[in-house]
Formats: sequence, C-alpha cells, structure tokens
Amino acid sequence: MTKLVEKAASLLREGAVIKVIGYEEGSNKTRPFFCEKAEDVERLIYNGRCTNNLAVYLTKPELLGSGKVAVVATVPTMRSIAQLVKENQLKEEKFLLLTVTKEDEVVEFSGFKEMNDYLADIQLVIDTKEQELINKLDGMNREQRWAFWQQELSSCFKCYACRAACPLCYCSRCVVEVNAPQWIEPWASPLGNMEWHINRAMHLAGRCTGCGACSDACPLGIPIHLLTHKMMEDIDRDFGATFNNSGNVLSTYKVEDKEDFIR
Amino acid sequence: MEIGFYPGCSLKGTSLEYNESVITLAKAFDIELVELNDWNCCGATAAHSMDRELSLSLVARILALAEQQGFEEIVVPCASCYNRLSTVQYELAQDTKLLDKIVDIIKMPYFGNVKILNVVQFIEKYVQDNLAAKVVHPFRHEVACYYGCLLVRPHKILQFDQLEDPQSMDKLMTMIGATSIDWAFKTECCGAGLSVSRTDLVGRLSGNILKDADDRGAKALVVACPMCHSNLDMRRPAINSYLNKSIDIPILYITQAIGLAIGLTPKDLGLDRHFVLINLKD
Amino acid sequence: MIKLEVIMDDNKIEFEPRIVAFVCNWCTYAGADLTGTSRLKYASNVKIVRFPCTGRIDFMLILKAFANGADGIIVSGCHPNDCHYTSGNFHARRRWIVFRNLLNFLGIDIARIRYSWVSAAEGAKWADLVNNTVADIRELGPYTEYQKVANYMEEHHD
Amino acid sequence: MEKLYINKNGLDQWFKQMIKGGSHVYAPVQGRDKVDFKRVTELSEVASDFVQTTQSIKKAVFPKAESLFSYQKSGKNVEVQDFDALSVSDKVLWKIRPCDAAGFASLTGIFNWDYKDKPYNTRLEKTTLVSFSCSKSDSYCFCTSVNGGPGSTVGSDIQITMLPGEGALVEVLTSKGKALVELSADSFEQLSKEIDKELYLAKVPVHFALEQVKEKLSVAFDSPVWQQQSERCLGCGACAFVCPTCACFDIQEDAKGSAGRRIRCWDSCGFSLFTLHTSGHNPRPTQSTRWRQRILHKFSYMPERIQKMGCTGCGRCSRACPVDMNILEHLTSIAE
Amino acid sequence: MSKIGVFICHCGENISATVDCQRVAEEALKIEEVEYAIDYKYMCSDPGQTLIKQAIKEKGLDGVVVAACSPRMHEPTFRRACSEAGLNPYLCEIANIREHCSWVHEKGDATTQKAVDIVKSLVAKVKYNKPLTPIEVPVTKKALVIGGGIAGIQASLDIANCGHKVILVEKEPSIGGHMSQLSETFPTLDCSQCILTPRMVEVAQHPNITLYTYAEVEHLEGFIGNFKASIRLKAKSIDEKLCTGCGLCTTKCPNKKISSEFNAGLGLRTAIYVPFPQAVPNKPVIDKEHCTYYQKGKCRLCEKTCPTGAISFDQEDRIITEEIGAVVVTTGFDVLKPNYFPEYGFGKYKDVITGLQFERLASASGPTLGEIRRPSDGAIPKKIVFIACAGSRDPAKGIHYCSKICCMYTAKHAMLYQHKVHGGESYVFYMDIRAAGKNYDEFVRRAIEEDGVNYIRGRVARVYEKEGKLIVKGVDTLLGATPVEIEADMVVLATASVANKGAEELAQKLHISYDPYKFFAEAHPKLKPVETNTAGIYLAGACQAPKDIPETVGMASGAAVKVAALFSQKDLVREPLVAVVNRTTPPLFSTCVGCFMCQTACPYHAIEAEEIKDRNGNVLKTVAKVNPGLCQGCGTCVAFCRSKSIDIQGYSNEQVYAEVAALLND
Repeated sequence: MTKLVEKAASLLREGAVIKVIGYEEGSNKTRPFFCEKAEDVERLIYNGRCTNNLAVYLTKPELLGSGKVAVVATVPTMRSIAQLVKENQLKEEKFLLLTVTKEDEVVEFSGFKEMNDYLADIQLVIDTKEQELINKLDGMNREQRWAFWQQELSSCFKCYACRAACPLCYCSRCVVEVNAPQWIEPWASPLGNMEWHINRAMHLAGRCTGCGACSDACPLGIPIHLLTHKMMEDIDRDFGATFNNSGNVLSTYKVEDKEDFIR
Repeated sequence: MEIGFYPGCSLKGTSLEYNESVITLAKAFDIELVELNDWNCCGATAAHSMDRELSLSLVARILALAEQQGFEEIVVPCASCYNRLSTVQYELAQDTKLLDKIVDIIKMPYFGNVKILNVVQFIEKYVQDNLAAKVVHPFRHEVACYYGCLLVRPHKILQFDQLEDPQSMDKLMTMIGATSIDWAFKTECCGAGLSVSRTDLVGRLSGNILKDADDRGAKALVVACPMCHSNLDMRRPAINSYLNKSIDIPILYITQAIGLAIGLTPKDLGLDRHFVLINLKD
Repeated sequence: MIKLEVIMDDNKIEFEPRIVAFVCNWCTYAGADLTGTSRLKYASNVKIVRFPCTGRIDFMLILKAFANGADGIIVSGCHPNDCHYTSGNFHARRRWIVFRNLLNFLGIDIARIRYSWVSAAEGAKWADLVNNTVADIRELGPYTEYQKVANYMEEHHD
Repeated sequence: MEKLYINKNGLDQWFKQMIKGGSHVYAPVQGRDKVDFKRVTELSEVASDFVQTTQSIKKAVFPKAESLFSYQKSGKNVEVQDFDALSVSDKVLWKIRPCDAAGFASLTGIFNWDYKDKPYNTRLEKTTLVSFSCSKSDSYCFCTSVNGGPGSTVGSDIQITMLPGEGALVEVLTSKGKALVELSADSFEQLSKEIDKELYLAKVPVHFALEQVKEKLSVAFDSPVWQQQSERCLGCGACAFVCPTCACFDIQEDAKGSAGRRIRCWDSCGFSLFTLHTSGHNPRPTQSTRWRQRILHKFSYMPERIQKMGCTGCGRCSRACPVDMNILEHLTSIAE
Repeated sequence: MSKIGVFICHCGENISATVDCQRVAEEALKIEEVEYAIDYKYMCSDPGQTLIKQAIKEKGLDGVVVAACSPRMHEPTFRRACSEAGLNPYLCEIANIREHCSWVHEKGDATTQKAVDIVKSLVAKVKYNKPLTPIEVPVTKKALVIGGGIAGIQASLDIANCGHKVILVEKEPSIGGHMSQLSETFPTLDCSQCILTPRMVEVAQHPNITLYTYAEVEHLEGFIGNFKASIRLKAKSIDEKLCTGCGLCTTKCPNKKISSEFNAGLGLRTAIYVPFPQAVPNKPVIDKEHCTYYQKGKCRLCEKTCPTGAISFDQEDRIITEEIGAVVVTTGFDVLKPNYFPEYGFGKYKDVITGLQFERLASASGPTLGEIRRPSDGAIPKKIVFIACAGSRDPAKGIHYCSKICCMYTAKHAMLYQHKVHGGESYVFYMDIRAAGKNYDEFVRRAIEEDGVNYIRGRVARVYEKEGKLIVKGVDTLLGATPVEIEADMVVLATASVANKGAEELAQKLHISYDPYKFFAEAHPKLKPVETNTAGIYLAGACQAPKDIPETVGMASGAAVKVAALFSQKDLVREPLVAVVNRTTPPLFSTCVGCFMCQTACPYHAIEAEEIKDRNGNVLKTVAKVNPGLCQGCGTCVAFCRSKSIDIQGYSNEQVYAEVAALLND
C-alpha cells in the first residue's frame, strides 16, 4: 500500500475531500482516475508513466461537484494550475493539491502559494528531441518551413483533441466556434487548420506552460506543441517573461520593447 | 576558488607592494587570483587621448582574453586600468558598429560579459563577510580614505559608490576598527597624469590633499590606486617643499591596512617598499 | 479565386499587388488625409481600413487579408508615446513581435507585412510607405503560395 | 464467388495495371510514427507489418470536407452549380482490414437510410475495396465480438489472404472486384488445391456477447454507468474521426465575395456544441450524456433503424483516445 | 436583407476630376443590398443633404454610405442629416474617396476602381452597423479637490464660484501649502502671505466649499460623474465647535522643542500647535507623536488651560464618504532630500540650507522675523553662496529635468539678501539662467546689475567647513574654467523640486498614471495638460511638474473650467463607440470566462468584474463588464479577447471583417 493510497484513503474516509483525481493503470498506458470511494483507492498509482495533465479537469465544474477535490499533480499539472490561478480560474478553497516525490513521499500543499514555491526551484526542461526539431526548422529556409507545416497541418482533421487536452483552453466558447464573423473555417482544410493552430498558439502566448499535452493528445501525431514551445522561447528572449513570472505577455507591454521591424 | 586577475603595468613596477598585498590578502581568504595569460597594457595614460581605436582595441583584447580563458570576473586593482576597462566595455556595448570594427582589429571573439571588479568591489564581494571574524589586530587609527578621481568617475559608467562622497572604503576601514575621518579631499585630483612631467604641480595638488587630512587629524591615508599612492608617497619631498613643513602621514593601500588588521606580516604586504615609513603606534 | 488564375497565367504584364492597410484613426488615417490635402500622388494599390487604434487590430485580420487574396499588408499607427489612447500602439507592437515570430516559424512570408509609425503630420511619409511597399510586393510577386492553400478543397485533390 | 492464387510478381503486375488504369490507389503507408492511408503508386510504398492504421479510410467516400454545391453571383442574380459527380475519381482502397470493409457497409446504411446521398453514393460506386485478412491483432481488436472477424468478407470487393512464402489467396467477391482482377487477368492462377484460410488468420478472442450488450443497453438509458465511464472523457472528436462508421456531419457556408459553396464536414456527437440550441438549451449538456449517445447510437439505434452495427471492433477509438477511453473495456463491463 | 443607399459626392471638381463618379454610382447599384445609388456635385450642400434625407424616407433605407471627403471632415454633417431623416446616425458610414483616392491618384480606371472598392468595403461594413444611442452618464455636481495649496485654493474657488459644491481636502492642519511659507514672490517681490491669506479666508468662508484639513483621501472608486471618495479625518484632539482659537493652550504646552514643518525645520513648535499665525482654520491640533500625554499618559496641561474645554483627547480618526462627480488633484511638490548632497555637506553643516529654509529666514513671520541670520550661531552672514540646480539637471543624481523655479527664486533670494544685509557679498553658481516669463529676465538682470549679485557660471564641486568658514570649491567656466574658492558664511542650495512623498500611493488610489519621477501624468502633453487618463480626474500645479505660482494658478483655473464644463450639462453625453462584453442566454450568460486579461490591458480601468447570480444570490460566474463611462473606445481589449466575448461598437469584429473581405473580393 503506497503512501499515496494511504493518503487518499484517509482523505476520503475523513470526508476531507469528495474525490481524488489521480491516475490508474489503463490499457497499455496510465490514465486519469476519479476516485470517489475509499474502496477504490488501491487503483491509484503514481509513476513516470503518468503523463496526462490533470489540470484540464479543474475548470469543469460539472466534474468536480460540490465539495473539496484532491488532485494528484505532476509538475506539468502544477505549472498549469499555477497559470490557471493567475487567470482567476481556480478557487483555492476548492482544491487540495498533492504531489508525489521521487521517493514516493506524498507532499500536501497548504495552498497555491506553497505549490508555487515548490515549483519555483524546478527547471522547465524542453526535451532534446523536440529542441532538435525546432532547431532543424529554424535552420530551414522559409519555403521549406512552409512546406513542412503544410504537410503536417493539412492532415489535421480538427478533432480538437489538442484543445480538449490543454488545461489553458478553458473558454466556454472557443474562437473556432465563433461564427459572426467566421474567424476560422470550421471544417478541416489546409487554411482552416493552419488558422486554427495559429490561433491556438497566439492564445497561448506567454501562457503555455510547455506540458506537451496537446501533441500527446493528437491522434495523428502532429508536432503542434512546437508552435507553442517555439513561442515560449521567443517570448523568453524578447520579454524575459517565462510562464513563471508572467501570465499575460500580450496584455502588458514595455516602452522599450524592440521595434526593429517597424519602419 | 579562482578569479581572473589583471595587474596592469603599475603593479608590476612602481607598485609591486600593491600587487603583493592584493594577492596575499586574497590568499588569506582562500581566493586564488589567476593572472590573465598574455595580457597587455590597458593604454591608460596616453593611448585614449591619442588614438581611440588603439585604446579600445588594447582593452578589448584584454577582455577577450579573459573571456577566452573562461573568467566570469576579473579583479583589476589599479584604478586607472579599472577605469579604462570599464569605459571600453561600456562603449563597445553602446555601439555595435564600433564593436564589429574592434573585433575585426583584435581578431578575437568578444562578448563583453566579463565582470570587472576594482579592489574595493572585490573586497566587498569576497572578503567583507568573513572579515570581522578574522581581525586580530584592530587597526585603531584615524584614517582618511582617499578615492582619487578614477575609482568613482564617471558614475554613469562605473556605477560604483557615491560619486561625490564615496563611503565604501570608509565602511571597510571601520570594520577593521579604524576611525575614518570626514574630510574634503576624498576625490580631489592628486596630479597623477603629471607625476613625471610636473612634479611641482603634483606637489601642490597632493600637498593640499595631505594637508587637509593632516589638519583633520588623520594618522594615515588609505588608497586604492597606484598613481595616487606613488604621488602621495614617493613625491613627499615635493609636497613638503610646497607646504614648507614636513608631513609624515604614511600612505597605505586598503589591502595593506586590512592585511595588517588580519595579522599578515608587513613583509607579505610589502610595507617595506614605501618611502614614507609606517610606524603607527597602537 | 478567378482573379488569381489570371494573375498567375500571365506574369508578363506587370503584376499589380493588392494591398490592404490597417491604420489607426488618430495618426495614420489623419496622416493619409494630409497626403491627400497636400495632393501628393501615390500608387492606388493600397486600400485603407480604419481602426480606432492599432491596439484594436486583431492578428486574425492579417491572416484574413491574406486568405482573401492580399499580396501585402500595411499596419500603421501612432508613434510610440503618441497613442491617442496612451498605450494601444505599445500593446499592438508587442502583439506583432510575438505574431511575426510565429508566422515566420510557420514559413509565412512576413516580408509581406509592413509595419510603420505614421503620424498625422507625416503625409509624405505615408506616400513613401505606400509606394515602397507596393514596389517591394511587386518584387515579391503575387502571394500564390498562400492563396493556393486558401482555395484548396481536399476532395478535388484526392 | 471466385477464389484465385497470385504470386509476388503477379501481385506487382496487377498493382501496376491498377495504377495504369488510372485509379487512385490508397493504401497504408508507414509515417513518422504512425501507419496511415496515403495515395500510393508503387506496391513497395505499402506498409507491411502493422495491425491497424490510425485513421479509417472512410474519407474516400465521406471526405473531411466536401462541397455539396457551389454558386457564383453576378450583380444581383445567382448561378448555382450542383455537386459535380465528374470530379470524383476512380479509387482502389488497398489493404484495408475486414473491419474497415464492414465499416463501409454501415456508412452505406446511414447515407441511404431515408435519403439517398448523391455525393456519398457516387464516390462509393467509383471505389473498389480490397481488404487483406488479418494475420495479427492486438488487445484493442474485438471484431469477433461484433459479428466480424479477421477473415470476414463483409463489405469487401476482394479479400486477399497472404500465404506462407510469397503467394496469396485472392477471394473475388463482387463484380467490382471481378473488374479489378480483369485488369491483369494473367497475373492470377487457379487454385491447385482448396486452401483453408482460417489457418492463416489471427486469433481474436470473443470478449462479450453482443446480444447481452444490446439487451443491457435497452434498459440502460438512465444508468449511472455513463457518468462513471465518461468522467475522464475530454470531449474531443478523436474517437469519432478515426472511426470507420461515425458519420455525423455539419453543414457550413464558404462565401468569398461573389462566389461561394456549401460545405459538408465531419462533426462529432462528442462535442458539446453538437446539440447546443440557439436558446442556450443543450439536450445533451454533459459529457456523460454524449458518451451515452455514442454507445447507444452504435449499438442500439443503428441496429434498430438500419439493421447495421455502428461498430466493427477495429479498436481505433481506443487507440486514439488521449485519456484511454477503451470501448472494449466499457462494453465488457456493460455486458456483465 | 438591408436596403442601403450610396451617395457619391463630386466635391465640385475635387473628386470628379480624377474619379468617374457616375460609374461609381452604377457599380454601387450592382452591389447586393444596395437599394439606391446616386452621385451629386456637393453632397454636403443643403440640396445634397436633402437628397439623402429624401432617399432615406422614400426608399426606406436602413443604411447609408456617403462617398465623399474624409470622415474627419463631414461624418458629423452626414450623420446629422440621417438622423433628421429618422435614420439612426450610426447607420451612416463615410467612404473616403477624396483624401484617400481622388486627390492622391491620377485620373483613370484604376482610380475609379479604387473608389468603387472603397465604397464596396463601406457598404459591407454598414450592413453590420447597429443603431446606437449616445451614452448618458448622470453627473454628481460636486467636486473633490485634493491638496490645499495655492492650486487647490484657486481650483476650489473657481469651481465654487461657478455655483458648484466643492470638497477641499488638506493633509496638514492648515491650507496654504508651500506658498504660505514663501517670503516675497518673484518677479514683483510682493509678500506671499499678503496675496495668499485673503484667498485662504475666502475658501474657509465660501458657502459652496467644505474644507477638511488634517485629512487624507483614503480610497476612490467609481467613474467620471459618479465617484465615491472615502476621506480620513485625522483626530485633531480638539472640538472645533468649542475652540475659539485663542491659542492659550499652545503657550502652556510643555513640549516646545519640536521642529516646525512650517519653518522648514528652522523653527520650533509645541505639540499642540497652529502651524502659523494666519493658518486657516486658525485652530490648533495635537500632534500625537510628540504630545506628552499621548506618549506618556500624563500632562493634559492644555486641557486644564483651555477656557472653553475644547480639548478632547479621546477623539478618534473618522472616515467619511462623499459622492462627487469630478476630482482635481493639486497635491503639489516637495524639495529634494538632504542626503542627495554629501558633497555640499547638507545635513553635516548647519549653515548649508535649502531655498525653502531661506524663504523662512527671509520671511517676516519666520524664526528670525525676516533677518538673515545663519542657523549655526545666529550671526549675519557676510558672504553667502547660492548654488542653483542643486540636484536638477543632474543625471548623476537621477534627476534629468529642470526644476524651473530655482533660477527665479535664487535671483530673488540673492536680491532679498542684498536688501537685508547691507555690504553683504552674494554669489550665485548657475548652469544657465532660465528666466522665460513676463518680467522674469528683467528681474534677474536687476539682481545682477542693481543689487550687485555675483553670478558665476559654473558648478560647485564641494563645500566643506574649515576654521568656521564654508569653503565653496567651484569653477568659473566663463573665465576659461578657472577654479573658484569662496569662503562663505552660509550656503543656500536651490534644491530640485520633486514629487510629493505620497504621490505614487495616491496615484494608485486614484488610478491615474505618473511619470518615472512620480509626477502625475497628463492625458496628452500638448492638448490635454490638465486631464488625466482617467476621465473625470484633473491635475493642477506642481504635482504634474515643477511650476511657479502664476502657472499653477492658471492651470488650476483650467482644471476648474473642465470640472465646470462637466457639471454644466444635465448628463454627461458620450459617443457610444465603446467596448461591450457580450451577454448570452443561460446557462452561459456570457461567453466571457473571466480571465481579465482585458483588465490588465485597459489604459482606462474601464473593465470591472460582474458577478452573475441566480435568484438566491449564489454567484454562478464572474465575467468582465465594461464601464461605458470610462471606456474611451480604443478597442485594445477586443483584440486580446480569446473567446471574442468583448467587442467594440462602431468597429465591431463583424464590421471590420466584412470591410476587409469586401476590399479584396469581387
């Protein structure tokens, strides 16, 4: 019986929370698990294979029900939570945040503040394969980049798994569903697909926490996370604003922002 | 730990004792000052008034060397060198065209990211914290801290201490038990540039400095610049003849004063190399 | 869509770029008015859309302009610190910095989007801006690359 | 039905003839990390070792987006151009799985239920389905639980079963299939002896009794099971879009100036907007109600209305799901 | 299906010379939903406008596009015409085919085609125009003036004299501000108090002015015309109704050694005190920090001596709230702190003083009753040095600006010194003499030529004491940079004017912006010098930048007029071109998800949070809401909104989208 299971069991038994959102073993992979009954706690697991970003569920009231909810948060999940807090999307009293250390110790956070402190000393590492791909693209000339992305994006069939899996895509009405005017072609087409992914990236500018849930979710394996991750790089470079110190790069400005391209 | 070290010509010549005292002091605090390999003159005295490109290139090369040899910081005890290095680094940072030109001249990569520390900054950063603990012979004397012109000016570039009424040395002196007097000539010119050509002027300028210190009861002058030191120390005859009285206030490098306080021997600190004898009675 | 073919089929006749200008009401629009009152002549390829402020200009409008067949785009407003609304142009500027990087990463030709500050007093600058942009875009040729994508329908290509 | 034998060279020749014949051939191709249908011109491009493609090939007859008609305005009068049947090309869908072929049968049911859909039927007519029986399967496969099987020929025009060595058994099932074989008749040989194809098929266990599931579902509308199963569902359309039988679509206008067209494009009952009314009311307000719709539609409504199963057990939805909504697992639990 | 009318103006020859207006009309008529199109020589003329009005009536138009000159010229004209014909004025758009077309292109098809395209795009836009009605915001006709210096006094009086109520808040026990500390004023040398005190009294007695001294603004909320201010009335420990201001208490107070703010630290006061004889109100307050009773719990001497029993130690701070319609900020300035001048020995040497302190020395009501005596030993300085630009225009001190008044008051000081100390020697070290102003330069000349003040152009490097003298080491740059050394008895620093201590905090309370020096920022450097970015809040005096008295008074009257203008109509009427956050049917209520990015972006603090509640008052969701009173319609928020939940009237997403599409498609 792992420490996590013990913790969850006590929380549920004492009624400290009404459910624990965590992970369970699935078919050939782990998956999110909403544990509501003490007798199910044994199913809770936590290991390196737990990759789903659970923060995505925290903005869905109908799932949370009324009462406190415990969340078993991975580092990416916590980063997303931090950002959601910045955007006034989460009520502190609603959640009990847990995480599990390498030593399988359960850490319980008194609140968002404490979670942020915990996060502060954890570096965001962009995995090397992805970095290579970004560098490769940077190395290409414009036409090649265009060809690459047309190739990739035209296969998109707009299932919006990327949107559904992203904790920061919590709008109750997404821009693609706005039809007066019809900003983005709602059907799958090279243009519509590209416009959608550009919007996705722009809307995540300075907000994306780099969890990669979008591309993990993409059934067609399109490397869409490159867009947001490249953008994170650029924003860091241009405004020194990482997800940690700035939620909304686009709604703030500095008088000295570079304008070498404006003539 | 190791830090880069740029002595400059003075410390290899007229001010050997400064060189010695800086290095011994650093050692006393387990810091290895590693002299830049293949360093060249910073072009302090004349170059920058004669040939801009030359003066920029000389320094650019020094900084490029430091980068090449993997130093993030270099200690530059000579106020004049410190001033030149900082100024050039600043100017190259302002003007990319100029930078390209200079890089093209020195034929070395240059990033301009080496941090340049004068001796006081060095002490504040690496010595200060453990200083109090190490003091064995508190330096119980009235001292006048003399900063001269190159250590704090131009403020825009150096961003070090208060332009008109610097305090950093005074603070350090009080830490080792000295009383630093309030006086008026802290940042007056000692006539460094004329050290050789117009000893009479040096006599006057340095004379006024010493006199005010003396009038206000200073028992020693503390400096952080080889030029100031040699003027105030070596040119004492000229000074005395100008004041037509003989003032025997000794001139110590800040590193020497601190060194004495933490119990380093006068020999290690090169005190024997001074013209004006140092016989401070406790 | 039809027009596009024409342009593509005979590149021999000089190609007339279609350019849209997104301008703010207080500086650039007024500047363009001044160009008029000073009777300065410039190319007629550029058509102006008026906004209260550059801060109002949605990045999607730029994509929409391309999708609808623009070969080039001008975005122009008040000089920094002159914004009628104090900071709209600063917000816009930051948005463009981010947006340009993204477009460039996607291989979209950002050379076709010209940003400029034109004040209400810079009638001449407006004329130059238009003429230079038209010249540059003429150099680059029609933006067929993008318009092909815009008019693509899978079923016809399967 | 005719059974023939074909050897490697024969296969090559035949394939060449298809291409020569001008048909667009679609077959599984190994991509960066997924196998998916692409248009091919060489047999060598076709992926050999895989269980299942990521997407089904339903887009051949039911494109992601297609124009139903287009119009051109001049001044104030309008000229409408109906769906252009001629623009549709002949297609061969090569190396689809029996479960895919079965999927076409379901789609046909849907697109001809009360109204005969012209674009769909036109495309289907021009498409020949060449299925390959399955020599291997994975834990997501459950065709045998939904009246299918690794060697089922339902929906196929031709089925090919690879034999040990280089040769293959070719079952020609329809006249369309016959026509395709005719393209290169001499590439085929008559069978020397009867071949028991079962020997070469994957063994796909039966996980649940379909009848039991149907029976349970008929009374499960208000069951809490939907809520339990769908809690983690993110409400994306991945499952629907990879599914060989999902046929939900949306109608959109594509108007640019004086020209325009009406477009039919894929949609999914899993999207919250799918049933949203203008009034703001949504008859399927939660993911659980949408999940219920998905299951009931496939296993109750379709069988009832068009006597076709809405699921062929290909397991694609489970493989594609970002949060591992495993349909097999869910159905099994319902059956119990 | 709308019915749009297009009216093409020839503008005499101005348009028709290069654009074929008739063809434009023909082409326009081909556009879908264009019901009527016609060209005419002068659309803006009466017959032209009549043409439009008739068409609106007869054809029942629901949209109008006038293709003519720039909207910046005649948009109002044509919109008025439309409304006179019963069409909502905001359903009229202007196609600019003159400035943007006929005037800038040669005659030809291309030019005409461009005109057509412009018309098309505006037709496309006008289809989506919505009828709008101007926003009317009710206005509370009461002004709040913060700061009782000359600026605040002037503003209050002007507003009050327009017949509006004014609340004047002053944090000190008396109004008067810095001006009351001054001795004489340049360039006329008339006594500051003589011209100020009458106005102070006027304020106190004005029926329209409520004066709160010893009070500070605690909090301000609301928007133009509808602010609510909470004001802290600090406990004076005096019952003002009973107090007659006889001043007995102050004579009895044992605690007499408190340095007097009014005398800039040169004089002393008691713990219960009236800042200065002419104070308004002329009633004492108890300074709790220095009062023996408050500190030690014993004494109460004042209480015993007070003939009317007006002392009440148990008084506590009160917070009152006032509803007001406009705010004038007149919090003034401060002088640079001593620690800025180590080289001048300020703080170290008693006889190095600031200009303000010199004012007190020179003032008849000052600690020396107007005699120039030096603080250290009360001796009369025989030699005095004035150092101008002490801090000002000195990047090393982080102050790049010119404090503007120092040149003048330094000249004044030198002059006063010469008048008061006969045979005294005065020196002024200066960088430049900035004496732009009526009779200003003459004044300086007088100081130099008639009163024989020695002006030395150069900076002072250091001041140090030696044998009882202040050695001033400087340089005379006009004599070839020769070093100058003066043995002075007293040194006066013309210290830079800086923003008031609390400036930043106050700005944040009021939601107004400020510059890097914490001076409050005007809305536009040239055209809106007294407005702030927050509608309804105005500035006057040195809180915006260093100023002299005439300028301050002028600015105060300016601000007062802005307030009076605002108060002069029944309601505040504003263009309805503002942003709006959408509202939809339940259960969504609005597509806004309340991320409030728009709030950070809005330069006008016009975006508020609105809680949507059910019948039982439970909060269902919190969404953004635009305050039309504050919104200026820049639309920056619109471009940010990810869910497109916020849109701006007059430039709505649908409008601009249609415009762009129409420009490019045929």
